[in-house]
Amino acid sequence: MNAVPLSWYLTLSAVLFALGVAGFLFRRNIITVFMSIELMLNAVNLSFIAFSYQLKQVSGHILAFFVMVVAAAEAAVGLAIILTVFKNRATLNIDDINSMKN
Amino acid sequence: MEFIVISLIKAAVVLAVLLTTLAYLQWVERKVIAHIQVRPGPYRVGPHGLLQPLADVIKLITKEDLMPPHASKLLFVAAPFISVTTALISISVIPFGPAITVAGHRTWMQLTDLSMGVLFVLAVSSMGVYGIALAGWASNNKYALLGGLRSSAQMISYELPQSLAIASPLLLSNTLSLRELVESQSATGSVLSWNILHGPFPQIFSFVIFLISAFAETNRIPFDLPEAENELVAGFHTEYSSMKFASFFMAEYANMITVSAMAVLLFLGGWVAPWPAAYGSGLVPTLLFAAAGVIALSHGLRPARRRDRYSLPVFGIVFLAIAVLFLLPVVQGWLLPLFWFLAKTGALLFTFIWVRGTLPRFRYDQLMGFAWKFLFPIAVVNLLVTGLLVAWFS
Amino acid sequence: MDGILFLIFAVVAVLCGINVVVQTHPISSAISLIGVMGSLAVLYLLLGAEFLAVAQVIVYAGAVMVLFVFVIMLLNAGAEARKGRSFMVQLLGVPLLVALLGLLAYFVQRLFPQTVLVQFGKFTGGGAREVGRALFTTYLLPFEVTSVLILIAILGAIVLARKELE
Amino acid sequence: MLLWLIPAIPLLGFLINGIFGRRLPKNLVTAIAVGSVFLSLGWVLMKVLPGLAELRGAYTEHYFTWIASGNLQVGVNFTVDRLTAVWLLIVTGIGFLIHVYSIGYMAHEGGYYRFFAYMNLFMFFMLVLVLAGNYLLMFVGWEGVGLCSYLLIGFYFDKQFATNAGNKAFIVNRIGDFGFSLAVFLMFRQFGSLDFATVFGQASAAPEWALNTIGLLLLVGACGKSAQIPLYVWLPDAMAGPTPVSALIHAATMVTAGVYMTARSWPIYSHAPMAMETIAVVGIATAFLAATIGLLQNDIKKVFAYSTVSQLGYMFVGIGCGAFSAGVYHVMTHAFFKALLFLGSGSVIHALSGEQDLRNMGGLRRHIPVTFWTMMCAAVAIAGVPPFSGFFSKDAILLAAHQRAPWIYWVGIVTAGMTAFYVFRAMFLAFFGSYRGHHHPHESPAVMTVPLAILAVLSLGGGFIPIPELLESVFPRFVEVHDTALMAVSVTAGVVGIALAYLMYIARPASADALAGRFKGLYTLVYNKYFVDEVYDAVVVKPVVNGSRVVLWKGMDAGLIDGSVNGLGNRVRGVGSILRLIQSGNIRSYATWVLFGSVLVIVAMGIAGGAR
Repeated sequence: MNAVPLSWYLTLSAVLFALGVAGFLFRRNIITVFMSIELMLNAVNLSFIAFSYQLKQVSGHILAFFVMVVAAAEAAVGLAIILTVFKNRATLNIDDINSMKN
Repeated sequence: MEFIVISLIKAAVVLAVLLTTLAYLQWVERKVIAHIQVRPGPYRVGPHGLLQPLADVIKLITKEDLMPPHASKLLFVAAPFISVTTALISISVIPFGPAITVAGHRTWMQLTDLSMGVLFVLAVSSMGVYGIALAGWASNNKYALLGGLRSSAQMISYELPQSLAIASPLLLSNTLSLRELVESQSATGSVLSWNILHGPFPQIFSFVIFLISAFAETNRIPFDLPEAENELVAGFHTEYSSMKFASFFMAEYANMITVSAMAVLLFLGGWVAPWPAAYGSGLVPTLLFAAAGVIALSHGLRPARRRDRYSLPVFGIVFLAIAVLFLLPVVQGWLLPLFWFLAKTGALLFTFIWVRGTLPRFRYDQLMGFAWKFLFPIAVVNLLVTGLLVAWFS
Repeated sequence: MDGILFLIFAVVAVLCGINVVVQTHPISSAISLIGVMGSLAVLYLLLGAEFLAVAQVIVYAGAVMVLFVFVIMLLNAGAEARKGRSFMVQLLGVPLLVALLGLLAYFVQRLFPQTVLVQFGKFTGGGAREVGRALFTTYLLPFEVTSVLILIAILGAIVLARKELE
Repeated sequence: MLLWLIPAIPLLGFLINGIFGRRLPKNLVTAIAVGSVFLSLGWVLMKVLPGLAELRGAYTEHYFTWIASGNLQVGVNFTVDRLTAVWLLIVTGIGFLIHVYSIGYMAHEGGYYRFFAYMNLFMFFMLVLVLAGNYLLMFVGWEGVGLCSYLLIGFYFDKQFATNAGNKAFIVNRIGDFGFSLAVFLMFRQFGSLDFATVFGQASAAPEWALNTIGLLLLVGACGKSAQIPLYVWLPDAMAGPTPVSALIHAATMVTAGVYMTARSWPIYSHAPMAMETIAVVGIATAFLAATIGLLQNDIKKVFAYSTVSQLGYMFVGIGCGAFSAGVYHVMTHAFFKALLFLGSGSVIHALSGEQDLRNMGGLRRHIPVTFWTMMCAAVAIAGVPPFSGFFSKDAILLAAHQRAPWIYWVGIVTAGMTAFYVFRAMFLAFFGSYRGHHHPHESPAVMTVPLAILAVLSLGGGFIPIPELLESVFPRFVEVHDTALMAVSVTAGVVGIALAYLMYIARPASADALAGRFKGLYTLVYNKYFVDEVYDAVVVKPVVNGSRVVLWKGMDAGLIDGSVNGLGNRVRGVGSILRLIQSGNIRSYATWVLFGSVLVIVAMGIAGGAR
């Protein structure tokens, strides 16, 4: 049990990604949906780092790093949008938010 | 195998010392505050109230453990746990002194050294906010919720200037390992090679910024808005009692210790003496403890209270014994660095208490404005200047 | 040792991941997500990505998720209501999800034979020094562009947040 | 030589003034705007001018590759040869003087910073146009100056006529630009490159039809920008902009861009005789026609506007007759005296608080002497009185024309006489006789009169700048025969024009009206500019608008398309009501579709061999 195949990491990544997709599809709370996106991003990051290990290169880390940075920016803007939506419509249910206009 | 045993021993020693320190830090705080306010402070339990922490522990353990109705039970229980765990974890990477040899085994006075030590401490301390935020959330109490909200906003905000202030000395030392950080500051063995005074750009500004942010990160006065009693009853721990309440307290003191130790490692040269031993820095602890012993003895001769007739001479003799201990060449090698490290950390901890006894509390908008509009820009400029100068001179 | 660590944290990650999806209360989902991120950080360490592991904790768990928890607390978001329905999701959601997972797993198994093993310490190019060097030489332009992106995100967040004050 | 600095400094000025100008104090705006142009001028004087003597070929600086697509390689290259150098000096020099002048002229106008920002932007684009090392980059400058011209004509955008004039200029220029871009396409097809060096190197080997087509298409572009028949109609209307704009853009620099472009393309034209012929004919026709219209205009700026069109015609005659250097020579002298005439008329307008009608002026000689004397210098220069600048350049062109085709020469002579007549008519109406207006004229401040004085000196002495000799190494040799008799004829034409103007407007002021009464039909025709605008309106604009309305909108759109679509739509609606479920507005449904798509993509990749 000293080492595991790389494909296990990738499979884990796929599982987490699928869980993220499932969250996106089946959850109705907009914040949870947003968190599902973060989960998908994390899953992809794991793949990047696994690939980086396989290729013995640092570029996968850089990509994952950029994903993190973009996710942080996205969280800032996205949560601000959620706040505004909540202020305007008093709901967090994603099924109620189905038109661009008020 | 030997590694595991040594590590376990070290962990046990550190944990025991740390927990005792936590308890007694509160005693020190009460004493210092009392003396600032010209009161004697805890006095009745044991000589000079020295057994007061013990009594407090017994009281807290035996108190009724309340669970507010409609609270989120799991999170309510988990929150103090998270707080105290994240507070204690960072201690594991902090080096207290150089490598020593005990009974033929050479080891560092540090639980473990990470190549990312500084970032590790940052990461762990950034997790600490969950304890408070979740405590506020899970209590199902509006004061607690407000306290939790305030503290998460405050801690996120002050994390920025703190991180930036940490980054500047790292540029000088060019390492992220805490051990190498200290080694890089021991070049001349004097105060001039500490990062706070080291060229090309002395990190005085970032030291001050770090210290101010540290007050906010540990929710200490003047930044203790999350538990401002005249606005929020007791803030995030309004609903907590018994050992859960004590956990938050322990977390606060443990955080203080961590932050002070970090400041010492980053800016004040860790366990390095302020001037080389060749000029007699090794005699400082002896003289200090000897003076303390003599003072205690002389007070014991003319006691103000009856029981001091016995306690003060005992203290005096203990102090003198410690003074002699520092003269023994066998232990000097590890005792002196340890002394300097603890002395510096202790001085910073005293500053924490001192400030608490002196300054009033900020208003909340001022607090946030101060972080974003004043501290953050200054930290950025400081980092830029440091970076430029380091690049210029290297 | 590596294998055991991997299994422990993979299981933790998957369990927390499932919890993210099945919990109805957003704050429980958030806590579970932090769990996923924490275990992923450990897996990063196993893969030799020291810097990314710490960055994962600082950025994701320490900043992004705090923001999430903060917003959940601020909006006092309760458990979600079971109303609103999407025909599409009910009809196609599960089959598609299974198909996606199956395809991904199939291709991973097919493309990455079991011979490539992950051993801790085999790859040490993921320290702060190496990442920093790559970031500030080869990837300097993307890095600078990202900083602009963040600046814009800050501005956007401020503008959005300010609007609600009025 | 860091050529990029020359356009970059005004661009910086534009950015600062354009972004922050509203908040900056007026003095700072002025300092940035004028200072940037001054730095540009200084850079030209320091770096380009000293090396001019040694500069035989072209000096190129390559900055970066702008477009690399297939075999199309377009770099951002700046090139300097002697032709460019002359233009750089004109653009930055005159530009600087006019910027200085504008400080005084625009002092009391709203949108001060906006004006200077646009002016700086114009300087940037004009310098890019001149410095460009390939046709595409030149086109960038070309379009840019068009944009700035549009912005500045419509500077008083709260006035209907100004915005209309701006639109007119923009739309008419589009026609020209269309020709230019077709020429560029054809050039790329023919030569596989857009670099001047490559194109000109292969020009002699190309088939003549291609060169003729390219030349004619370029001429269309030049006609638009340089206001030649049939696209000249925008320039007189462009006088709606502030006067410094008329002087800088619509007299001295931008409108001569067409001349620059054709002169720059001489290797193409020298192998395209048909295109050359066309240029000459278009030029002389424009010169003559515009001069006749100029005879009867009452708006002082309109007179000079038509004069500009006419003089531009002269330049094209020079180019068309193969005397490229003479054309360029005339560009320079024209820049001096026409900028001066415009700035002077601006000073007059300024003095009369906005009055532009010549009939409401008169006797201003005593009120605004500096303006009068400086404008007089320009007038004698444009009239071709020796030894002032206009004489030399005009004469060079006319001599070349005589060599090519004598009829062009004679038409040119008549035009020269008319030129002298209308310029002095304007001068006499404005400055002599008795004052007929109501305002109290006052002399302009020194910041306006000093540029006037400098330009006056240049107008008088500019003929002694040896442009033809300087450009000898650039253009093919054109042997000019110095014919004293021909020279005398042209001088006589000028003097006769002046004398006639004196006779009709000073000696016997009533005679002009009498003459107009006698030739009433002709008078009305010319006074209304040959009804060209009306004809264009009837022949081009109305049909296009009506055609769009009747055929495209009512017929095609409403009838055919809408009809068929509505019919189809009714069918589709049934289907759509099912498909509409996709567009539910429900994010989770959309997400399901995305998931569906990604599964398909993965399957497709697997089938396509992604799985090895």
